[in-house]
Amino acid sequence: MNGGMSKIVKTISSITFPLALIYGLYIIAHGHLTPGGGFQGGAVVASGCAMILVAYGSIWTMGKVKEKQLSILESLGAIAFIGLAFLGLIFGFVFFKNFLIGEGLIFDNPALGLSDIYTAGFIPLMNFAVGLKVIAGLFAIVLVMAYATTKKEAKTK
Amino acid sequence: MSKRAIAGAIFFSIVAVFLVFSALMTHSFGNPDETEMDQYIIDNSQEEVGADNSVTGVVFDYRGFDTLGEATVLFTAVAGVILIFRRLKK
Amino acid sequence: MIYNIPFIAVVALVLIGLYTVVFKRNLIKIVIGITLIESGVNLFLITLAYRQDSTAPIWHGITASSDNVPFMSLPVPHALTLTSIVIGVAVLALMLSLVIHIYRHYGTLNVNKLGGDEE
Amino acid sequence: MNIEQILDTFLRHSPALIVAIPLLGAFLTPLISKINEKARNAFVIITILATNFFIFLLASDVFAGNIHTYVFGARNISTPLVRILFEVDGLSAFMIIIAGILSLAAVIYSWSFMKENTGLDKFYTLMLLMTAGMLGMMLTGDMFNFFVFLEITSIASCALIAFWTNKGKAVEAGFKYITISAIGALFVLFAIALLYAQYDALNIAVLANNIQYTFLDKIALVVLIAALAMKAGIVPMHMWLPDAYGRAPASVTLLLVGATQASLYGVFRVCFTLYGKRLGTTIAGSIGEGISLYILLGTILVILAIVTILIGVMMALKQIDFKRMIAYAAVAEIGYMFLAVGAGLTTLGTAVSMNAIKGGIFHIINDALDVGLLFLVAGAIYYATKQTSLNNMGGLARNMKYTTVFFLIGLLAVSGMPPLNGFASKILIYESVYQVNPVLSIVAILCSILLLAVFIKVFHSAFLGPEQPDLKDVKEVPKSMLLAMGLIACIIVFFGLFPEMVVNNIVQPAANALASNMNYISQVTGVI
Repeated sequence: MNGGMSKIVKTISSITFPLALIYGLYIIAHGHLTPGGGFQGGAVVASGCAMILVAYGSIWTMGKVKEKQLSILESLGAIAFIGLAFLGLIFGFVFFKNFLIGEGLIFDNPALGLSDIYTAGFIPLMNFAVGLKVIAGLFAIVLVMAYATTKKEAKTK
Repeated sequence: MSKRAIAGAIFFSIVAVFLVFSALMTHSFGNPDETEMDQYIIDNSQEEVGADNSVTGVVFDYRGFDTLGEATVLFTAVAGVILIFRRLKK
Repeated sequence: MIYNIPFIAVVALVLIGLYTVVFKRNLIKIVIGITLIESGVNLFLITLAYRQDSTAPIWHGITASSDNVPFMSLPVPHALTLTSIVIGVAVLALMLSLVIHIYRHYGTLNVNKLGGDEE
Repeated sequence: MNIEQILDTFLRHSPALIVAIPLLGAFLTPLISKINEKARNAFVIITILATNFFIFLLASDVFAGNIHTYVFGARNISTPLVRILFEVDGLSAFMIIIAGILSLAAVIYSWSFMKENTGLDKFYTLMLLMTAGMLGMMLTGDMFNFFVFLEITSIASCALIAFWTNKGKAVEAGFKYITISAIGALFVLFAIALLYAQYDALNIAVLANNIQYTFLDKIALVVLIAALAMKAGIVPMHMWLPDAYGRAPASVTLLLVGATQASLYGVFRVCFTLYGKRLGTTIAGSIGEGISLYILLGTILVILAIVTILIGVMMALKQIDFKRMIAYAAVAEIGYMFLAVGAGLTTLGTAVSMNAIKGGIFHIINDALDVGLLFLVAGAIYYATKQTSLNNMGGLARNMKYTTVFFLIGLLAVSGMPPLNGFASKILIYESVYQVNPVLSIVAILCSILLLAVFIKVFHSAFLGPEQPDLKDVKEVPKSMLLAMGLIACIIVFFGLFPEMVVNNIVQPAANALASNMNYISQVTGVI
């Protein structure tokens, strides 16, 4: 086994990984209401992924996830983000216009009496796009760097 | 002392003087002079953006283009790291 | 003067980082120095946000029209710091991967010993 | 919707689209490259072409005298200005034309030049990101946004400089570049924070309107100019430039020239727009205290610029590596631009200053084209012969006819020979610097002649002379590279033949934008 740690570490990290995942997703989803947002939550999830990477070793992880897939995932997040900005251009006549606020029924402003909580227009959607991007991006960076360094050690062994 | 170290020391001391002066001349901690823009955001972000969190309102709406740039920086870094660690042979 | 202690801390951080970058010859230490400068600048931005007796700029269950609206700190520096931190992470990742490559090539992290073999 | 309405809509949104289209293209490139390589290359070229379309649409309108503003996320400028704002005046429009031409030439050139390499999907992604970063720096009207785009540009260019990771020198050059640019960018951020702390604003126009010239402002000014000049490669901090220019792939170097000039644009913008409020009063006659600061700053810049020119030319004389030699010539050219800025600052408010600024601005585009063309020729020679050292070349003119012609055009232009564009701008700089100090002007002319000598030597040893035995079956480079070089060469010849037209139509609006920042400010603050 290359780079993997002991069974205890693997088990514990397998148990705690879903917790990190849920906590990160919570932070992403509530970015417009509480402290947090796409970047912070994404960083939490990505550090959970990094924990798995440390526990199981980069070669095992590389067998499960390729950096190319992560790169595609990151591209999708970025396209979703800039796509929302372009939708603002189409529906709101200005690039980056928050086109959902004050327009639709679901994402409306409680000040107008149409919903109960502040839903912030397209900000939650942007949070999810950014969250996806940050998870994939940070994990890709850590994975690629870890894989590159372990491969070198495996060669010298 | 090599020539390099002397040049470094001069550069370092000039920057140090500048920074110390700027620290002493800045407004006293906790009492910013001008708060017009920020007060406007605090007062109106809930109404205009619909977000309870004013910081999120700034990050994704008022200064949303910065956030696009920030996301792009991360994208750039990921592309750069993958590019640097690519296989060199086809 | 005494109220400027946070700014003095900022300057100390930046100067320690700059000292590391200018005088240390180890690549990893240079990277650490740049990270220190970045932390100093981030600290400066976030200290600018503070107003005396202010809370975080989050409206929790209240609106601007309700009673006892809390005195809030400035939100823009928070956003700027957030952006700057993410940029710092990106720069750090790229610098570290370049350091890994340099180490692979030359087998050393000392700046003075680089550039031995002309390709 | 008829065609005019559509064009009008495009024009209104073009400041945002110029940055957004390359960004969208960059995000889509990893997906498109799943299809095949040709589709990806074509997609990248189409993206850049679309960007160029918007650039010329916008620039033609700005040169007609309008200043465009674009607020992100709202239809109108509100007060206080909380949103990010793009503001396009003559100078911005002038700079984005340069960036557009350079990026178009770079991607066309890359089609054949980079064919043999792996990792091309990331390469093209980063090229697009770098283009977007440069364009963003040139268009933005917001200090923090400027910093963000500065970082995008420097991170993307760092990764591209280290593209040939099997060469240790390239990785080292990349590390040097990222160190310098990270420190520079952090100090830019520090200066922005200083300005923010005092005026609670980030918009350039609002800051310029409120600026009080306090001590902190002066610190911020010095820090901003030092950091940006460091990124532009002026002398005490020029060491990264020959490495970075010399080790990067040729098409990347072409874009790096643009990135360097984006930093230079930052210097212009900070000197003349952000801190330019006193300009209007000094022209009217009353000399404020700001003027002494300008003279001090201008003198320092002139001295540094002369040293830069001298060091650049002297180092170029003794290089044997072709690309490093051109890189040092590029250092010297940057010196000429700073010389013009410095002369413009010291003689602020007079007709000489206007001439100096005009010369400096005209020299920006000339330098980008001339040095860029030379780098492309160097890349073509490397592609054909796999040699970088001048000692191993000889007699290339027999087999590479077109490349030789392009090199000849480039060398005459870069050393300021009369029929070509380099002459037209350098003569303006010489004239204005002569008013500041005749000695400086003579030194500048002598250095220009030395530069000609350097390149004549290269021309003689590499293109003429006896044929090297192992270079017998060198072939002309592929068509896409010739097309890119031809594009730039045509523009150089055109500028050389009609300098008056260029100066009147393109350079004059940019110089006017620098001479007075009142229009720039009132466009934002006056509308409210």
